[in-house]
Amino acid sequence: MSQDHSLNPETMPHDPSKATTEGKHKFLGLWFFLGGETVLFACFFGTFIALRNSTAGGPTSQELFGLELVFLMTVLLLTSSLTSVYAIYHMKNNDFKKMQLWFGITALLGIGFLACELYEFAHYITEYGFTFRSSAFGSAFYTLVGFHGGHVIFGLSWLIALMVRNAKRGLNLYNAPKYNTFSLYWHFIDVVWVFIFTVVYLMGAVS
Amino acid sequence: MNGWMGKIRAVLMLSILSLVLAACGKENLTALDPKGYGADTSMDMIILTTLIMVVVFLVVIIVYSIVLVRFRRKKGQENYIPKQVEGNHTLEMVWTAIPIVLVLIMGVPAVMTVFDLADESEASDSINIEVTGNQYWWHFNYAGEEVVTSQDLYIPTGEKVYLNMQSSDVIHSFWVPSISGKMDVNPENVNTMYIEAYEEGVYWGKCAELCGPSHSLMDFKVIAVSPEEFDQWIADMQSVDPADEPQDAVAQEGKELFEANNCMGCHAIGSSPSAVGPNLTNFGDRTKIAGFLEPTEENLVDWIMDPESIKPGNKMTGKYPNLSEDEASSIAAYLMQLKPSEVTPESVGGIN
Amino acid sequence: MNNENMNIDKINSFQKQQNKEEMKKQIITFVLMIAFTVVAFAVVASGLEAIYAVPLILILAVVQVGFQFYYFMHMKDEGHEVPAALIYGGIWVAILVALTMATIIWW
Amino acid sequence: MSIATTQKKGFGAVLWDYLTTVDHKKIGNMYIAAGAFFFLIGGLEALIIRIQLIKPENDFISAGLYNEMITMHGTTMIFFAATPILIGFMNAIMPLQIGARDVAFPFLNSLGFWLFFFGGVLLNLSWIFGGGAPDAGWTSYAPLSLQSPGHGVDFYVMGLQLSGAGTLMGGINFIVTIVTMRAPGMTYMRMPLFTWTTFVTSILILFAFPALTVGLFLLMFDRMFGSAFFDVALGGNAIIWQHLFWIFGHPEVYILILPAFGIFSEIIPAFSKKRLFGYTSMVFATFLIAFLGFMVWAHHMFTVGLGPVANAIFAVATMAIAVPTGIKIFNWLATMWGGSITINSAMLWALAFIPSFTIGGMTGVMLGAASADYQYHDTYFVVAHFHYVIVGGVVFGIFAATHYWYPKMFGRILHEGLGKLSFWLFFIGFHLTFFIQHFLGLMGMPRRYWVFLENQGLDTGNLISTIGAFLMGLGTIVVLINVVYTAVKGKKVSGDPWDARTLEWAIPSPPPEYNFKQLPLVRGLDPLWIEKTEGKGKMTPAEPVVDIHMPNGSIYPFIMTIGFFIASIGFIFQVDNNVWLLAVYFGMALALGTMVVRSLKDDHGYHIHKEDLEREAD
Ligand code: HEA
Ligand code: HEA
Ligand SMILES: [Cu+2]
Repeated sequence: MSQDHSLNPETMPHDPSKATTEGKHKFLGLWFFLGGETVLFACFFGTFIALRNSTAGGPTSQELFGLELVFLMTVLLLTSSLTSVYAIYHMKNNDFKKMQLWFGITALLGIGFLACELYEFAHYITEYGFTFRSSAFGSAFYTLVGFHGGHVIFGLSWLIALMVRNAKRGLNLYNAPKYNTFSLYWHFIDVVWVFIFTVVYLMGAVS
Repeated sequence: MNGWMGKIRAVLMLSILSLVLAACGKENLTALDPKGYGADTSMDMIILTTLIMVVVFLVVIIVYSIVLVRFRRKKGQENYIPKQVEGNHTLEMVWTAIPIVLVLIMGVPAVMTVFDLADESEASDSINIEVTGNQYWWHFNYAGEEVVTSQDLYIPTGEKVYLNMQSSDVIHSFWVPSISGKMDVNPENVNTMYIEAYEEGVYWGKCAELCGPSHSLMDFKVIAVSPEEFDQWIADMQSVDPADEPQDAVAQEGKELFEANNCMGCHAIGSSPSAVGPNLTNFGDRTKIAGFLEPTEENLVDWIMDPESIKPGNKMTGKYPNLSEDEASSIAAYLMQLKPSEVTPESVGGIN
Repeated sequence: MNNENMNIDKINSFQKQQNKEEMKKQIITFVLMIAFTVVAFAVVASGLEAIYAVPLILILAVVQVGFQFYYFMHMKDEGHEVPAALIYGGIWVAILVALTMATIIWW
Repeated sequence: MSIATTQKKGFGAVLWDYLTTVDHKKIGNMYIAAGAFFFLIGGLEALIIRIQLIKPENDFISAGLYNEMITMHGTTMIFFAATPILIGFMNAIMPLQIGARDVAFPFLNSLGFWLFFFGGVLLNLSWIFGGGAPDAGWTSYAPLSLQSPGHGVDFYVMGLQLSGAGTLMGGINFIVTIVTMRAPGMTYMRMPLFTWTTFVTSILILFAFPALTVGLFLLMFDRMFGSAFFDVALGGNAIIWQHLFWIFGHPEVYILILPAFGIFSEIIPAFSKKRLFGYTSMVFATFLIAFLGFMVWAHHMFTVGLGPVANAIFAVATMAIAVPTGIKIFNWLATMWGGSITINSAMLWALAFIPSFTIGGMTGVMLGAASADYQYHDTYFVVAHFHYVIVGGVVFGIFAATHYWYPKMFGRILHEGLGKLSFWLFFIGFHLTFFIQHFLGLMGMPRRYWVFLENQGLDTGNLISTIGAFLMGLGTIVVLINVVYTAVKGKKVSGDPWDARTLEWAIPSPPPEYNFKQLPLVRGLDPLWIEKTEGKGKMTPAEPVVDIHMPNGSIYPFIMTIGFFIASIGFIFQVDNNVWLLAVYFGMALALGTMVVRSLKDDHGYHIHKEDLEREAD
């Protein structure tokens, strides 16, 4: 049960993120939370699917969506998933500096993604007058994509807080699980995005 | 001694009898005494499932009673430890399998009746009525007939009448228990159901989906008349001319007031499809005022003077300038003489 | 509170080798994911008819997400049985929800 | 209640102790106490409803107020009385049953409690500040809920959002606890049934509450920010709300009943002196109910017009739930069969549950037959159904658990005589109130009716129903008297007053803050019973006496909740005046800031030292 004397061991265990009881709890807790998030996003997706043609005379998805930007955003987010895998790889090798570096890149890619999304929203609003209040489709679109964006913002703040807080302290058994749970969360954000680009943008562009 | 035993017995018999009678409820309202196809079909399912449930409950209660009688801890056995039984495969199979069978026995007819009641294949050559639910009244438009009415829905007996229902505001639900089960009236789509009444009569209808403060007052009636009378009624309704002047002087004044206060802005007389407020073409024949008040001029005056106190949250309140009591009673006199047809609720036995 | 004494050398080299192997798989995963994405976008850009395109891109998405879960998120590794069960539970409910919203709100 | 255990401290110290506690037992007590408080409020609302319906065309309360009353009654009872009281028992008992010293996330546990509590407070503040309480029914169907004037529905949205987040945290916490913190030897298939139902209930919470969260978000956006999800004019669709609500709502009813099933599965074996019959099938049935529970929600929507195919599928799926539930009923009967049954007040509630719930379940199956439901739907038949399952199942379960576990939680035993009196009052009142409602419904009385009309044959039934409700009220008051009396004068008891079977009875009553001095070694199902019949009569330790690691208490959960509470109020009123956005910003800053502080500050907890433990007697 007691961990604090093993907080700074001579050698790191094989997987520092799951070596402590707290670590195991965090790891499982986050996974289960993601199970709930699956349903949460499914409900937003469901709502979107039900309302995606309810444009009330406003712009339709075919008129709005351009695929280039979305492709760029996808690549940014997918790559950031890979870079966070790299970071965890270095965590397992107990190489704190490289881990921070790769997480840093992850954060930058995430910020890039967000910037694109903000640009996209601004574009729809100014060019097409397409807002949250235009139509049921507008409400559903901004809510679904916006909730995902909100998750990205939350993830970024979490990551940055972790990196700043631990920059001087290095890796230990107390913060390793935190990095690990973050990376799981970040992958999940990516998973959701895969469905967003498929269901919202690609399916919006075909039919 | 014997005397009061007898009295008790008599009282008991009487109260049981009255309970049995009361258990069915009011004849033209209860679902337990079906007078139409939908209610009949539902009743079949209700009886089937109830019978099965009674049997299941008896089984449970018999085992339960035996357990309670036989296996209570007895005096002098305080330290007795019964055999610790883990389970019994056969028994567990039995009480899994039997419910499955029972569920199937209920499930199959349930599915069949659901499809039966949703059957729309005869819709195109039947009477179709557009039903609009409003807070807190019902609008009926006989498709292709140029007949519009509200609150009292006239239908012919012995045939399916298709109702195409939509709401103008929030969700309502159309329910005439003794004729048919209910169907929601949604704002975003048209729901279709059919009703068929077996016998002539006046049947109570109720709104069954919470729709605001006066939800419980959104009553309406279905008036089932013979097919000939129905044709007669349609013809009578079609021949109404809203411009006709009433005979009576007070009513005539009422008509002027009715127009002067722009009541026509909301209420139509005749076949105009406008439905901001209830259509008043055959107001004088209505079973009730505002759906639930006795159809007297007094009640109508009260309604006109202060609808809010009668149906809280209704949309008539405040839509017209204050009227004096006299003006209101003139209007009432005008409205009460709007009796275009011989075919009325009274002609099929009246409302009881 | 320094990490000097968590010396890299002290991690045994077998473990490190394993991590490397693992990382290779991760990169393959990533390449596949990008490939799926490109295909999905290409399918749509090519103007394929909706009845073919929609199922296709949905399948691509599902496979890609499978990769994320099993490789990036290590759901294939041991110790992930309960998380996997609950994720599948969530996916099951998610499918029910999406299916409902796509079918019985049809007017 | 729990003051008794901390007598010596001053009031301020006790208050601080409870505000900062992360001890699952104290949190459990707080859940139960707060839930009981809301139960009284909900019950009072029920009595007002029944007074209004005592005679035809009564005008005891106005139409608008009546709708507020039913909405608040339903919402309060479901979200703020029944659910939290059950979560309270899970908190207080489940870790003891698996031989754990704590839950996995003590901090989150406390946060979850405060979020629930302030959610309930917020909801009830609508009476005063909302320009009227919410009035669109506990189901809050759009578009009625959009049209509802004042801020009532906004309070509903924010109150449920807060407490929903809290409940979700509780659920995750319990799942992790059960997966990782079982004592040595406590395999899954040795867990007591109450632990199993806690586990499955938590899974239901995890998958069901997000649907409510989303529904509430959509409603909030429509009401407060002008979106158009349910606005037909802009292409919105109000049926989406119904789906989301019931995708949550139906699992929610199993969230309520499964823990109650767990409670009865503990009490019936304990007082029959027999092990639970068919343990494996009981576990299996619990999972099956949960699984099927997610596939039947549209049975609340049979009359919506989803079409015959959907109605048929959902009808059959609904009826199928009778099978696993039946397995349970018969297993309980078989447990008692051949046993040696003691009837005391805890067992009385359990015994009364079986026929009462069976009636409710059977009317449920009758409702499941869609073509019959066209008649039942939205009538008093449905009201009768769900009060039979909820009161006859869940509330009876709560009363049973209170009598059964009170000695464990507070070290004193409830008074038997008062217990029996309250039982009979409540039991008779319950059947009087709700049995007759089946007939009222079939006789044409829709639910949510402010008045019923004269001469419709509904007078006698409603009068009887109202009389019954007052008997239930009396019963509840007797329970309260019993609790107060016991807290002051009740008989003190040992760790195992019932000669029971599971681990929680192996430790003193009330349990020390670390629960188990040494983690016990579990050798099978009903571990304590095994030791009593085949061992030395008490648990064998699985470890030597060692230092015990304990989490530190924390005021942060409370502060974070206050932050969210303030922000919620801001959201509600910013519609009227932008100044309220300040409250949103301030509240969020407070909450998020606390979150940041909490995550930046390391907190390693503390240790109870071995020497101190050894000094304490067993
Ligand atoms: C604890 C809460 C709880 C529980 C456990 C249940 C259990 C069930 N409920 Fe109930 N229900 C509610 C709470 C609950 N319900 C609430 C609150 C509402 C109304 C919400 C609102 O509109 O406000 C509602 C409404 C409701 C409806 C919608 C009615 C309508 O609005 O028109 C339906 C329809 O199918 C239904 C069905 C069922 C069924 C089939 C079960 C089954 O799980 C019951 C299973 C149990 C048994 C069947 C008994 C034991 C079994 C045997 C002895 C075996 C043999 C039996 C047979 C073969 C039949 N319920
Ligand atoms: C857990 C859930 C739960 C519980 C326990 C109850 C308990 C009771 N309910 Fe129920 N009820 C619902 C959930 C519940 N209800 C729901 C969800 C609805 C639907 C709402 C809607 O339509 O939206 C509903 C609706 C509902 C209606 C229908 C209203 C309508 O449709 O118009 C009625 C009418 O009789 C009713 C009555 C009762 C009664 C008499 C009790 C009794 O069992 C209550 C017994 C308790 C007491 C009587 C308390 C006694 C306490 C005191 C006397 C002390 C008071 C003092 C202080 C506050 C200090 N309820
Ligand atoms: Cu249900």
